[in-house]
Amino acid sequence: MIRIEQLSMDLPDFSLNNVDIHVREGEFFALLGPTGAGKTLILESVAGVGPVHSGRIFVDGAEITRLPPERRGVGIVYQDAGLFPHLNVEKNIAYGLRYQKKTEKKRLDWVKWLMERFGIAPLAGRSVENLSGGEKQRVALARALSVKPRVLLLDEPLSALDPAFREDLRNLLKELHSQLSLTCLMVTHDFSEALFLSQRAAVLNKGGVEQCGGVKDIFNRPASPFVAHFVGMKNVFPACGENGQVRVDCLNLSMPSNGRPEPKYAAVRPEHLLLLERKPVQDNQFGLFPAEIRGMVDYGIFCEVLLDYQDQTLVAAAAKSALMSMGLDAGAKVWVEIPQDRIHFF
Amino acid sequence: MIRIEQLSMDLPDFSLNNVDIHVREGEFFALLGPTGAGKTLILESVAGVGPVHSGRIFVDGAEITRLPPERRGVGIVYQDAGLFPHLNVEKNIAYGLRYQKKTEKKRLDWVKWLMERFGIAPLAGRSVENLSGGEKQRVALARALSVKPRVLLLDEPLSALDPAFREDLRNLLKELHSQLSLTCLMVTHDFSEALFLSQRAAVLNKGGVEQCGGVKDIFNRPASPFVAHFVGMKNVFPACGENGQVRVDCLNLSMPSNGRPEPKYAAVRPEHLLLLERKPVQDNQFGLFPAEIRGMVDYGIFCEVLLDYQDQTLVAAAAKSALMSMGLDAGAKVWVEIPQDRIHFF
Amino acid sequence: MPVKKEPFFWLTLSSAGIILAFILLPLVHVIAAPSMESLWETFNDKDVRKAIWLSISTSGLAAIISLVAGTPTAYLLARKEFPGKRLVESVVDLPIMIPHPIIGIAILSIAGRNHWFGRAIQSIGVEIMGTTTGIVTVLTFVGLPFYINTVKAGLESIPERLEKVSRSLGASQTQTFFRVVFPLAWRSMLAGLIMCCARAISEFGAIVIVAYHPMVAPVLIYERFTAYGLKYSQPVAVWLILVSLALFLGLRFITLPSASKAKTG
Amino acid sequence: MPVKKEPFFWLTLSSAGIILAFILLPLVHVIAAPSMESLWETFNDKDVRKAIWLSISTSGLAAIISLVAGTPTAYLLARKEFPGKRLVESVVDLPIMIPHPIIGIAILSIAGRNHWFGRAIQSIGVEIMGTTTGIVTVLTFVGLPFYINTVKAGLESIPERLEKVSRSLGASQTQTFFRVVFPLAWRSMLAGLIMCCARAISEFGAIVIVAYHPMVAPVLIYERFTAYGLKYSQPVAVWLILVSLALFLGLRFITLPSASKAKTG
Repeated sequence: MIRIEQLSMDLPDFSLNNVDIHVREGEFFALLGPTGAGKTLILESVAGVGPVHSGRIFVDGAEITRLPPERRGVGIVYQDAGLFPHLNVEKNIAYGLRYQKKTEKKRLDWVKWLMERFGIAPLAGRSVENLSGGEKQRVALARALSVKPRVLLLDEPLSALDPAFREDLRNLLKELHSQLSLTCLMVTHDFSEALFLSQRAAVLNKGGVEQCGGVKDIFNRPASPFVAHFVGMKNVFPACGENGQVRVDCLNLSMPSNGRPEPKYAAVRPEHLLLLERKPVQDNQFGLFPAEIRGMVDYGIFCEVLLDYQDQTLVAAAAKSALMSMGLDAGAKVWVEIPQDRIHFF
Repeated sequence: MIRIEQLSMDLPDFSLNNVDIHVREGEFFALLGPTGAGKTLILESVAGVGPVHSGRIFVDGAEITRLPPERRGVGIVYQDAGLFPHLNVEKNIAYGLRYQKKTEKKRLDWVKWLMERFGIAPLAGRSVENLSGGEKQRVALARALSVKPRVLLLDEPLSALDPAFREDLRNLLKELHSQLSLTCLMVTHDFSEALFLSQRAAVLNKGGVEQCGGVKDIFNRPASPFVAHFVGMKNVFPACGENGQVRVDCLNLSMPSNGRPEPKYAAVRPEHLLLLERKPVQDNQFGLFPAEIRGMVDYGIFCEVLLDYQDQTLVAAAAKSALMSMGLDAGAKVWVEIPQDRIHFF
Repeated sequence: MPVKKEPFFWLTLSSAGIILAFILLPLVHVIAAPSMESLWETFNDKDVRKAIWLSISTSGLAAIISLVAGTPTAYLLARKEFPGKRLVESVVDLPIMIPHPIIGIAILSIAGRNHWFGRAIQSIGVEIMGTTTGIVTVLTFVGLPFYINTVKAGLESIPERLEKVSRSLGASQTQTFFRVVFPLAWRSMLAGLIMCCARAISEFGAIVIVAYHPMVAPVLIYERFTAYGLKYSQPVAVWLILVSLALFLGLRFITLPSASKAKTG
Repeated sequence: MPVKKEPFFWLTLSSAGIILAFILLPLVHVIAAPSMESLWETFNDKDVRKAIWLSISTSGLAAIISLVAGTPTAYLLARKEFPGKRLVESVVDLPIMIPHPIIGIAILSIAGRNHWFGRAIQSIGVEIMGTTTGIVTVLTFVGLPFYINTVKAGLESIPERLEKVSRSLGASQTQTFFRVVFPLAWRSMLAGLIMCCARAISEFGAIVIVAYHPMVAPVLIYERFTAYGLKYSQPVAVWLILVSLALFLGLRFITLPSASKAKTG
């Protein structure tokens, strides 16, 4: 449906190099990456409102690279909603209908239907300035869909919302996508959003695509240290393999390779590291070693625990109440266990 | 050491009403409250750089309400550090020494000692513009302490920092306070900071003091629904007591009152609610009831789970991996257990 | 504020007082000096009314020309980045800094027969020296920078994103301008018109070179002053001040809401 | 940018081109018209040199007076909130909008013997009409708003928090001004001085009322123009334009770094 070929651009403080992305019809595709990875630029180049220095963009098989934005049939929803401040909710939604071949009555019915569908009918006459973040995004979504775009572009649609509203809108997006069989391209820096909403994804880093594929696949099997960190596998160590065994030397781990003969890295999620107050009785357990707590980073109810083992730093995550009941704090000695099946080699 | 008596002010969009606060010598006192509760205004009135409409302020027994700021002997560290951008690190720290009766040599030695103590000696000649957030706060602290103030005022000193730096600076503050036996008054909206650093605290709400006392006491025994929410006891229900029993009617709970005969509310922390996939075998257990998951709010590794039980909403917290392994999502039915000793009555 | 005031505070207060007095004293006096009778008499003076009307109409015309020619330029400067942009901005600011009689001389120089441009316009019957056309040209020259800078600032405060959304909804760039940009920028365009008008009405040095006749109000005031003295020029001045003040108050009124918005937002 | 250009784009571009030509064509011609010979001759003309020097010195003096009297006022307006603040700001802006000859008339009116102020200053030997003092007074009147507005904007960009920290470290308000505010604001104060100077040098209408003699450069140009015609006034204009341009470039140079900072920050 959307095919981006060799897209490049050179801006004063950023460059995008030969990005290839293919979004299939009816697919929800996520463009992932840290802030400043060029995600929004790709989105705007598809919409025709950003610069393109080389490369080609196709929608529905037709090249649109040089088409003006109003003839692309592409809807866009920005992080800050981008509502027209001088128009009320209803007029914002009806804005694009003037350019559609429809009777006045059909237009009004369609806007009404949209407002009902998005649960914003009671706000119809309200100024958009005083809406909550969640309401603003609903209006923006309804407005983008009002002109029945072939493709919906979403630029971090959930980032600016409070956690409670975020879940709401996330569910709405999921519903819309399956009900209307929309083709969506969403930009986000939050992997959990992509995991919830999209089927496939591409991870961008420094203006290039780092990994592309099924979103669950990326989550479970990151292909590079950058992607591993990005999906939350914060413990990444060099690894090597020989004689049907894979080894993580710095942790003194060794196990059967299971047909992955040449790994370069091993990675584990923080929440998969188990912290134990004392050494368990069965001594010959796999992946068990003593470590010292260097520090804790408080994330509210839960903490990330930074651990020193020999020259290595490990990151574990645990509920604060569990840590308190164990009486653990910086400087304490603990035992760390890494379950064998939680280690990902790549 | 610091005594604030009946402090009031009337600003166009905010007013502070008869605030009384007493900080003892050598104490670390936290002023807690949500954004816009008037915390910084109190701090600035002690420093003499904010408006005071009525009330009196004493330091060391002497009234300073009408004294110009430079004669109060009060140091202040702001959230954004507030370093002088035209001076380098060393000159920022030495700024106030000109007004101290010291020889040139003694001044230089003292600045050197401060920079060593705060681990910023290698930055001495650097421009303050390019420092990291943590380094900036260290410089700001060293500068505030350079003139040996009788009282150190801290305005959300940790809020603007990355989680990793935050812990660093928090430890430094704790060390400084005990080593130099400083009297500190800190403003923060984060209860965990207060819990870590301070002995006593006051919780502000809408320009008035809601609760004042030992910080652990406030944390464990909040005295009002506002404070309960503020310290993270997000489940607050009306309660009543009679005949040696206390009851939470909406949850059908009843237990011995233990000498707290007339409670108005009962509160439980989200992390103390236990989620079970099915009803446990022993049927007559206390505080066990079925609920439906209305939604989840994702905080990264962990989730807050919103539960519906009859007309009530409960908030539980659990690790995302645990929720996933139980296969729980919005709409699922679960059993909730509230351990009897986790309920706080007030 | 119970904290004791420093000498510094009193210094700022007294300097502000002196400046207010310095500005207001002469202006209030010039308004208050003429008797009602002489004001009325001046008002009935045909020459005065004609001059004030000429001032207003030529300034208004200059403002409208600035609107037409300046708005696209302001849009370009507010929206696009291009090499040499600062240079273009500098050139737009130039008329503010050039001494007023020189502006008149410069415009006369290229309108004369020894310049190709002068010959070109004269061949189609346009005369600059001593004509209303000349006055409007001069006033446009001095007022244009004020219009462009005001509108440019106004346009910069409208998020470009809104235009992008509008175009994705099917509106062309022109349609976007009239449905999104203009409704959000008309206030700053009006403020720009008034700024331009006010600057144009106050001009004297450039006009007196290009067109002593037909007489605009500042020239008339100057002539009355040189011919009959202070007393005879004051009543005319009062009327012109009132026109200027009306523009000034209109400007304050227009910019007030947006300024208070900027504060709370 | 491979997206096809709309007519709208070409409209903005051509309007910008027309405006640049409109501003530059007369100015370039007036500079290029006189021969080197006549320029040199004019430069050796004692009257011309005297007039230009008088323009520069009186404008400079007006700028310095603005610095002394205007800085505390700018500080007050940038830092304090008080009822009527907008009114004070309006009064400070007034001289920009008042027609130039009226400014001269207003200042003359209160400097005369039929006003208590005039009698007061005359009794201590200060004469406004036809003196350098009068010229400086007029130039201060027209230049002051530019100084105050520039410095006010500069001061507003300095966080008040820095002053609060300085005072908590033991510095008085005066010491804080010189150790914190001034080092951070001197660039905008310099820009304000230049703005004030440039505005003052360009003034003609108010000066010609208050003091035809001693002759400042714009008056001299005007006189040459009326007495001998366009050709004889142009060489003097070139020299004055060069002075204005020097100021203008100085201003751009000073504001350039801070502007580029504001962009990236």
